[in-house]
Amino acid sequence: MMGEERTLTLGLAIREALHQEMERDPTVIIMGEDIVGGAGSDEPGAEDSWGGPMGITRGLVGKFGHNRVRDTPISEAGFIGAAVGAAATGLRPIAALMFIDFFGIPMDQIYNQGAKLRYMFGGKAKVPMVIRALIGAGVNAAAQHSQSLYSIFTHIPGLKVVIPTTPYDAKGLLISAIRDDDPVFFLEHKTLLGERGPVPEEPYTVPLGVAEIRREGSDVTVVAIAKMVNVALSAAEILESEGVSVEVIDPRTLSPLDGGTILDSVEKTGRLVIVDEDTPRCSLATDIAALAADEAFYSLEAPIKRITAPHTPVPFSPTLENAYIPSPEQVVAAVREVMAV
Amino acid sequence: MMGEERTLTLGLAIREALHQEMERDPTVIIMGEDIVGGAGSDEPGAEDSWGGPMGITRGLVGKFGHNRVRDTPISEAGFIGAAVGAAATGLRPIAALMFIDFFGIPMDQIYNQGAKLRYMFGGKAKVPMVIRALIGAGVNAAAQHSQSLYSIFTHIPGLKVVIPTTPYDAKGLLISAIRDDDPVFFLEHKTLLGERGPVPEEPYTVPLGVAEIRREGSDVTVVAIAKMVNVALSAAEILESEGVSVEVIDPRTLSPLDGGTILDSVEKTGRLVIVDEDTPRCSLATDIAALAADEAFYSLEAPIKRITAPHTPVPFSPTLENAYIPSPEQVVAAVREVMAV
Amino acid sequence: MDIPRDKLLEIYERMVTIRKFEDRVHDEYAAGRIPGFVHLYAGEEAVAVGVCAHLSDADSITSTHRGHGHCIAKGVGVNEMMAELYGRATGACKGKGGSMHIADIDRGMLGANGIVGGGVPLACGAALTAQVQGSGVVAVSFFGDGGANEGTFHEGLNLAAIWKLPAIFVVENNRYAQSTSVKYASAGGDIAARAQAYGIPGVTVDGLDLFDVYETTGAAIDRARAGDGPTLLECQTYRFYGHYEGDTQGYRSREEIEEYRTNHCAILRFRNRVTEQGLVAADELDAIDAQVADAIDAAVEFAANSPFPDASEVTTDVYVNYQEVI
Amino acid sequence: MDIPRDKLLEIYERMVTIRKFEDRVHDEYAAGRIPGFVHLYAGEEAVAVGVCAHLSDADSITSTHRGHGHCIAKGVGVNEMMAELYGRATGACKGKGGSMHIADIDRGMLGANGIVGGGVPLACGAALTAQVQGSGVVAVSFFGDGGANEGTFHEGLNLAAIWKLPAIFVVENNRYAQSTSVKYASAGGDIAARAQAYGIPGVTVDGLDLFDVYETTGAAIDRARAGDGPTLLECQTYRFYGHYEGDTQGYRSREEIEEYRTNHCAILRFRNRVTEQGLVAADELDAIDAQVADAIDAAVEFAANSPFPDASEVTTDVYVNYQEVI
Ligand SMILES: Cc1ncc(C[n+]2csc(CCOP(=O)(O)OP(=O)(O)O)c2C)c(N)n1
Ligand SMILES: Cc1ncc(C[n+]2csc(CCOP(=O)(O)OP(=O)(O)O)c2C)c(N)n1
Ligand SMILES: [Mg+2]
Ligand SMILES: [Mg+2]
Repeated sequence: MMGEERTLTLGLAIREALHQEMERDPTVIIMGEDIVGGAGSDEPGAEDSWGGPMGITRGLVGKFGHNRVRDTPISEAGFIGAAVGAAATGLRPIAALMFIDFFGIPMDQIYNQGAKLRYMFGGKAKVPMVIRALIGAGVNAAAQHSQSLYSIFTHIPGLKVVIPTTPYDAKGLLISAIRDDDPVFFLEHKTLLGERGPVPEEPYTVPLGVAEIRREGSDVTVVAIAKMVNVALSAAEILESEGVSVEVIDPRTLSPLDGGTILDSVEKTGRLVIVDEDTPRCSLATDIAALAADEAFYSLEAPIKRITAPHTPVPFSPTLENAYIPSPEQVVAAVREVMAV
Repeated sequence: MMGEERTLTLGLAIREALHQEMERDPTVIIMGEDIVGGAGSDEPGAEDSWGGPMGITRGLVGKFGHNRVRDTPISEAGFIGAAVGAAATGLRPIAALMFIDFFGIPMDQIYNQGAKLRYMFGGKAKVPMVIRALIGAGVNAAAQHSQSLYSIFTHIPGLKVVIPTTPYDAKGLLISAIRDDDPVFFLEHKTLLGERGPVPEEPYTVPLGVAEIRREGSDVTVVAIAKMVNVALSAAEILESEGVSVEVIDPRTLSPLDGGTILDSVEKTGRLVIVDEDTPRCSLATDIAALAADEAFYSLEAPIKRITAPHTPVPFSPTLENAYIPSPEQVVAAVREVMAV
Repeated sequence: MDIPRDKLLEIYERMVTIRKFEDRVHDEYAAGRIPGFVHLYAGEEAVAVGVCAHLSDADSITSTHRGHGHCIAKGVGVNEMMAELYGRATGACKGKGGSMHIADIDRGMLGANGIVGGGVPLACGAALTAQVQGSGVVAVSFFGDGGANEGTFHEGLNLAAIWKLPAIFVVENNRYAQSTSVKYASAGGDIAARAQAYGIPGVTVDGLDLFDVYETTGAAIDRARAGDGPTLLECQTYRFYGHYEGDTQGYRSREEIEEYRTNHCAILRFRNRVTEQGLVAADELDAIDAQVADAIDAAVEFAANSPFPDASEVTTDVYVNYQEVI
Repeated sequence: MDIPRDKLLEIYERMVTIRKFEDRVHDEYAAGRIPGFVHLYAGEEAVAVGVCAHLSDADSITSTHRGHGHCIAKGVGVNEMMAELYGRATGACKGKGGSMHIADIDRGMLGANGIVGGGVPLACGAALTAQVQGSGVVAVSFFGDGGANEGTFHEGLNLAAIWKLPAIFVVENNRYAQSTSVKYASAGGDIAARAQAYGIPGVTVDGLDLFDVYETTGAAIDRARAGDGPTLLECQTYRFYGHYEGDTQGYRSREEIEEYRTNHCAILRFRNRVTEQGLVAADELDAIDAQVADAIDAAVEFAANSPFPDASEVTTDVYVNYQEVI
């Protein structure tokens, strides 16, 4: 296939990263509810019948065995805490939380233990672990299976937070996350897992803490997170036809945040709109707005607009969920507003 | 004592509110670890020997009995979840979480259950409960007993968040919180509990969602939260001697936030500094900055400055903890910076 | 424990309603008319119905992600249930909850729950209200074999035991949690025996036998009302459909499912017993079957003809009151 | 199980070190030289020492808010411990952790813990590392009677049991959690018996008898190393000081405390046994007493003469690496 780039879905890019890192480093293990599937069944062929909620981890157990690929009971505090303990004692666990909405169960182990051990121990410990979890609305999964919540993990010192939006980034960022010596949340937007794009076969890294400019533009900066990158790009298309040139930035990593790229862009465009699927209060949207209102203040020519989900739980009904998720139209309206200044 | 105002400490103002509301409304109950003390002891006099971590709830069991005043096992998910279930079925529980740092254990019951029941049930439920918890650094209690974390609860739709800074407000806001039909976090800064001030004996309410201007000024608006109100007031004193007139706003309620009072002030002064003891990312500091950078943009004459704790856990050693907590000097420096524009 | 004839008919009607409701939801889902994540209760009817047959609207239950059966057993109407699954404004939760959060607090149904183990503390709370108010009502928490491995199980049972709350904890052991066998995930292998850790009775129940469920629950409720505290019931049962709609079920065999569907159907077993013992005539039951079939058709029609909620509804019902008071 | 003479001396030395360290911390705290929240281990020495006497630096332990004893038992030096409590740069955690987070990962001491029940999953993790790597080491989790009511207890024990992790769970039942009696808060009344729920051995141990702790732990470790999985030990013990420094202890009587201090002192009991049985001469033990007293004096001097950390240290050690890579 010379000259033709291989493409993978974002989900399969994640699977490939898992395989390659487990091959490379015997200290990498993976654990979670039904990440293999069929555990305890006498049925031939039951094993590996699940592969996590999206089938991504299917195939791992056959290659790496039960010692390194473990189904867990439904005990999130237990097994995520075990991942912390394993990380502090020499392994590099990847723990699958399934849906980020479940964070309220293991949160103490994540934020009081995993995120703080190093600091509390005066730098004498490290906790190299990855927590994978699905985020986002869009599949009518309702209030307890559709949240974004990354603002909460970004708030917590000691954690890193990564959200890929392309298959290429998914593979490269996950490999970086696994090799990273700190605890990393690796968040997968459930509506992006099927997106297809070029992914090199060999292992490679995309560094944490580096934003990507998804579209260059000169009139307004739009910073968008996860699925909102696509929403922003759709808005940018519409706006281009109106003669407005939109720069779309995908932070890719929320903690650490690549503030430099954002500020440089705002200094160039003078206008900032942030699109964030998380709820509005104390959020990434406010975080980025506050950064610019301080450090790019003199470049700003218009109010900083935030397009976010409303301050409500995620509703079930399609009409309501559609109203909940920020839309290209809302972004277009916000850009028009700041351009009218 | 005609003409003389009665004063109480903030802690005793809370105790008085608890007594008065339990007297008024038989559906109010209170539960938590050692909120009575001595449970299960055969020792005469053991009962009521504790009264919660600060002795505030001492005296309640004698008046209201064990049916309504309950010590719990160390099971935060269990008893806070029970408070949610009790609230949904007709009681008004007040649950004491002791230190806010423990939120990671009951968080699912708080945010996926308590905060969302009403919405998920289409408005057919209500969850009138109060969670009391201690916040804040300043007593060398280290990484797991000194956090602020209110940004996280403010982020969650369905919760309300209240932080009193004066004894008067503590009593009035707690009475409002208990009478409120939604779940309310009532947060007590551990270094403010001993502060003394006038408190009327009769029950009264201070409404949720209304900020208080603690000091009027015309040059710069300083919004400060919890103990930071005192830090801001100290800074204002220093700055007054330099001829700078500082307006200090105490939001008192973080969710709902009284944005109107803040914006009016910024429109008047043209300058905004926010002082927040919580860590900086996705925080109240960024939330308020983002609000002003949107809705008061045209009044702003200088960058919006945030003085917060650093993006680190809370350290133990006095020298480190002092460096961690925002100081009047930092506020003075920030105000000078925005005034220099 | 003799069950009055009227009650037998009601029990049968509820079990059949659950079965037909779930069969229909399966079809509606496959046809793309129901969105979201759906977990069906078919096969486990005797548990929900056998327990809830003892309860009035004033008693509370908490449920799971697999909550339709608990709703029906607790008396929630199929019209508003189907409308809820369809995401309509006429739904039990105005379309805001969906299958995983379906609820009817007026009937004491405190909600399906998307969080495994999430309902256990809530039920303790409902039982606490009963105890504080001396109302004499009870609270039941349904949860799965998988749910019994969550920390809330431990905290809830201990709390209920020391406070002698009028609570009944019902484990629906359907042998799997998603694809994972209870044999793999539950140490000790005997969930009912976990009750001993809290000094409360733990009873293993044939969850496919309505009469066993009914009797054991009756005894537990008597205990609860007498102030003797909670009981743990482990009801051994089986789900006929996959874990969720769409599950390819590679973790169990077609034969196993068929064996249960054919030879361990709780409804058939109930029908056989009551007719054989001459408690109820077969044609009375047939009449109920027909009635229920009509009711389910009507529910689908009700749902399909109901409006979607207006988009403006997205921001209502978050709080009772969230005005900034200025 | 015979304990070699050298080991007996080491055990005695560690127990006395804990006692004298805690007595001194009590005084230092009262004098205002140690800030923060401090929970003393005096009285419970036989538990930490009896367990850790089996462990090397490669074995891991997790601890509690009452962690000084576990540190010393695991071989952490009193100089860096005292300096940590003093908040000095020379402390075991460079002054960042303090009493509630004192740790020495090089000695397999994974930290005191401000979160009750917080250490249980961490110990499962250390045991998981051992199992994955086949290293033959074990992990021990110490926690209190109160901690046994947290959900992490249940989740951790179940996980360790199904995976047969080389873990030992040691409940330090000192009869109180803060001011609350274990009789009130723990349903069932028998914490060791909770092991049955997970199909693992649960043993009640006289935690004031070093030999009982030592022998039972030895058997549990053998089991763990043989791949037979975890054991739960409930060590019945007593704390001599209040829950925290400053506790007025209205929940128990002076007499009760005196009775334990006088007639149930684990150190005295050990001393009497080894001298009566002629295993060790009393003057050898006296020499150790004197040595330890000097070591504690030296530790206080070391701490008091150490510098406070520089304020700039507040932002270091959060991450291994947190550069934005541009
Ligand atoms: C806290 C939490 N963890 C994981 C899940 C994902 N999940 C949904 S149902 C389920 C299995 C539940 O098994 P069980 O409790 O036996 O109930 P069953 O589905 O068999 O009725 C899992 C793991 C969840 N919803 N919540
Ligand atoms: C999660 C959590 N809940 C509550 C507390 C407050 N607290 C600290 S120690 C303690 C009592 C612990 O009792 P126990 O486990 O018996 O240990 P002991 O103090 O007796 O050694 C409590 C409630 C805490 N630190 N963490
Ligand atoms: Mg199941
Ligand atoms: Mg104790």
